[in-house]
Amino acid sequence: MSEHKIICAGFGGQGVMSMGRLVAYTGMLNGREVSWLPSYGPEMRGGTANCHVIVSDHPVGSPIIHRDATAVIAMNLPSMRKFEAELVPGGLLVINRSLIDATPDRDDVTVVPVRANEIATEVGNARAANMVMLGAYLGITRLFPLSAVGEALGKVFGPKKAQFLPVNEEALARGAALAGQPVG
Amino acid sequence: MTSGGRIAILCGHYGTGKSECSIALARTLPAPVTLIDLDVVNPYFRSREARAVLEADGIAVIGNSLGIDTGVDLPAIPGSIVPALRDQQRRVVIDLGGDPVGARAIRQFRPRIPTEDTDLLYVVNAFRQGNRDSDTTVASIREIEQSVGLKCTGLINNSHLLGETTVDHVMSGDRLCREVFDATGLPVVWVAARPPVLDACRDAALQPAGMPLPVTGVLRQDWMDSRR
Amino acid sequence: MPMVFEKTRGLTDRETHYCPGCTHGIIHRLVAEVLEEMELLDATIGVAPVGCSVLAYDYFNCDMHEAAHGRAPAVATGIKRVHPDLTVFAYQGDGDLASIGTAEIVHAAHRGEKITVIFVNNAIYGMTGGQMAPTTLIGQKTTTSPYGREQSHAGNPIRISEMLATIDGATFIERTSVHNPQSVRKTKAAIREAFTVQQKGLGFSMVEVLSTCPTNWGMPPVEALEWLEANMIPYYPLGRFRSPGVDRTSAAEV
Amino acid sequence: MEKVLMKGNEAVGAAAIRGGCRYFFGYPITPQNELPEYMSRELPKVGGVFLQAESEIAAINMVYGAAGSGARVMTSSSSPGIALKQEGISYIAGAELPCVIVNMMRGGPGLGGIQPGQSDYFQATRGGGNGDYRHIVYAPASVQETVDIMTEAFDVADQYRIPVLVLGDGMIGQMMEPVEFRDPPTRELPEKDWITDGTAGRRAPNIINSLYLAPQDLEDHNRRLDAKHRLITERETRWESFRCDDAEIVFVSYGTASRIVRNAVEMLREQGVRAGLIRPITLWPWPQAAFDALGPSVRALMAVEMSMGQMIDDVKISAAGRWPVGFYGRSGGMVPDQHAIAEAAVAMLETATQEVR
Repeated sequence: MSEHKIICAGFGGQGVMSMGRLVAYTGMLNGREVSWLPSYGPEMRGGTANCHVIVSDHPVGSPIIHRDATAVIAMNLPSMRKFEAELVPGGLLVINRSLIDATPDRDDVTVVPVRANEIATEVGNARAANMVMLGAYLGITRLFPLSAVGEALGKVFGPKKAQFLPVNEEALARGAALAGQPVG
Repeated sequence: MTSGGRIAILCGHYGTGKSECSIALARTLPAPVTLIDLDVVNPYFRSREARAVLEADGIAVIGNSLGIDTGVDLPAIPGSIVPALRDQQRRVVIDLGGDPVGARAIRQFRPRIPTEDTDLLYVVNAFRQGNRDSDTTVASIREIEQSVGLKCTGLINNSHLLGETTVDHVMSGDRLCREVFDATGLPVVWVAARPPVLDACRDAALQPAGMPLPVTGVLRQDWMDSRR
Repeated sequence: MPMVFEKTRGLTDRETHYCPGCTHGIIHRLVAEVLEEMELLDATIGVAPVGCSVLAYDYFNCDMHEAAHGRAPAVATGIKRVHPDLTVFAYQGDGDLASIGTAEIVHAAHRGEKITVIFVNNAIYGMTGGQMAPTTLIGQKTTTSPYGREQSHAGNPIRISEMLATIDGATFIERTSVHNPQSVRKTKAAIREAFTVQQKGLGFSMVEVLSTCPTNWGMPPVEALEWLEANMIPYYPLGRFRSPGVDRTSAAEV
Repeated sequence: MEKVLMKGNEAVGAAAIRGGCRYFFGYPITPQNELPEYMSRELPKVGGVFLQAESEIAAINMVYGAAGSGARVMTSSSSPGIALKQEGISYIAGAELPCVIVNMMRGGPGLGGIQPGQSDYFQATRGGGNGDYRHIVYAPASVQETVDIMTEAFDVADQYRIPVLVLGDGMIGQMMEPVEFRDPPTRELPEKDWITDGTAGRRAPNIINSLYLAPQDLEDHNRRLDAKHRLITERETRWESFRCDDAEIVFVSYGTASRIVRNAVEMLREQGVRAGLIRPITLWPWPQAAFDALGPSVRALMAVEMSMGQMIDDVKISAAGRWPVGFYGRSGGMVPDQHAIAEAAVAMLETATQEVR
């Protein structure tokens, strides 16, 4: 049974919610069962945000991820500290090296550091760091082909933001390309 | 004479037993009799609830203008009160709401009430807080007199503890009523109690002041008398 | 010979339950007559309150809703939004409108809800047995102000028309009385004006009618009318507070 | 129809409009704000009316007025707001008006918190309003099920002239899942000849009312309502039994909690413990039949709720002493964990075994 349980976390404004929605949307468009559950309330308003995304071959049971995340995508340090404990042994911890200097406490998971902010700036949109992170995650897990994500991107962002599509697609690709590189 | 007025208005604190006394009095007086329930304060234990029993005895009952005796807390005082007050052949018993403010409902009919032919009877229950001694009872009488706009003409000793009432309770009330008489000159016109208690008074050769008024307890007796 | 009195089609044949001398009957008739004369009766929905006029739904000869205590303006809002082309009125007493339902009346006015409210102010709770109302006068004795209303304890009586007149959405606000034939005629004119404002879609309209309660005031009907004139009118001045194009916050004689 | 990914609260709005809802009266409260926001945006497009009331009390009374006037109307709120609506709900039930009410539950009592909860079970099924009334309570467990129920809810309300409560929680309201909008089964709906829409001089006035002056009339009215409630129980009770056939322990859980329990069932099955789940979809009417259908393999029941234990009362009534009834619950916005649920179940089975020995 293939089930991906992903926690996306970071500051408000880093695009963690839309990153999660993009994964869920892509999953749905590709015939998978999905759920997307945001944090809401003061936590969200106070600056940090996270969402739980499940992509499965079977109907999703609980939409909540509790100590069984297959991946955590952490955009900042508080997010890594808070959510690394949710990973299963052997899980994937994608961290934004641009903002996270520290090393994780977990030594039983695969850590993928990504200089997401720098790469995003290089592709021409500093706000695309989330897409770089997602690209890295997809490059490793091969959950979906990048083309499928690109298709979903159009739907999530809508025609109004069509001009950002190429930048986002490039950010995704740059992130995915990192997957072939050595970890550390 | 205090018992001779064509119109008898019963007043007093709520819970003293005005409604039961009004019903008992309506059944004691010579026909034709109309019982007017002017209690706009208490939603339960209104004399109008005894309509069926009273009408079977040939007593006319005026409750509210809706013709419904329970389930309504509207004052809904009917205009038919006026002709009843005017009918010279008819005895009228008026059951007033408790306390001075409740008694106020009759004020609107004050011009229709002939003072010389009307008794305002104050019901005393020595076991209610408002009648705990002579001073409070007299004060309560004065308040109600002011509210109704009539002078009190007599007392009804209705001292009781529902089903637990004994001759001792009646006699406690009698002592209180005599003190009130000393203070005000108001005579005890009726002594009201359930027939067995009145009989026990007679058998013990006790003579509480007032004419005996047998109260049978017709209001919601199903559950009121469960302990008897 | 001209007909001097004819029963209006605006009322049903049901005999009202009101006490002798109660002015609810007069006010019912005025509302009904206006609706009939304006040919609105068949396209009107009324809302009855909780209070002595709780049974108003049996007396008005049009579609009616019974509302919870104080909620008539909200219920009327729901109705009016569904039937914007029909005439919707609420009939409320002082406990209902000026106490428990202040939020509902203020916001119906504030939204400029196109409804007409007939507000009957008799300075006492009639239904529940003569308790103090927010409009009970200073010194007035009720079952819950047995020593007379005291300002330091219960505040001053609330003047609803003056308060609502400060709200922009309240297009028409007038206070009238029914203590003599002349004031009854003025009340009818005000009710007609209020319904006209609604007909024209100009906004919220309310007529506050000073009224008597012989039973709970404890006085004969004629004396009650005199009491109203002598005690209520000085505190609750009659007049028009707002009308289309005019906004004032003090009474003006009409 | 194509699947779309929707947040629960928005999906409720979309389904309501699809179900014929044209009037919405509400007041903001977290975690259901996306619903009124959606309605304020979408209702005007279909000729409907969204109105933000001054309070929850006013909102439910606007619903009362609109429902009596023949509209398909709804309101929504979250726990403390629903508490305020109870007065109006009682009046609506008393006057037999159709409407739909959504409660996206949060933690309580009092102001509580904004995280998901299921502690309004008593409020929903017993009613905080006065009187002998009932209303239908649906407790969907997914966004798709919420959508299906919402689309049908207005028909159900019209069919029986009764308020319908859709009981979700913050989780259902906030989560996104793929949904498909489908037409509900066709129901035969009675003509609305009782509404107030002006007599037009053609009929006697209609009166919307819940006041009965004579006690006998009120008792008769209550007997009629009771007969209607029995009919609804007979026809509209819904539940799901999951892997109950050979189960030794059967969980009872609804809404969000039931999804976690379903995971626990799978987990226990992998460990060789035969677990099952009864998931009431209607909390009122309550699925007594689901319990009566349990086989001899069952040794214990366990209620799992996001509360300190409310639904468990109904589980015990349904068990009627046939099985011991255990409980696992989290409260205050804490969400149960499938591992802890499974552990509690194993512990309970051990106790039950010892008692048998």
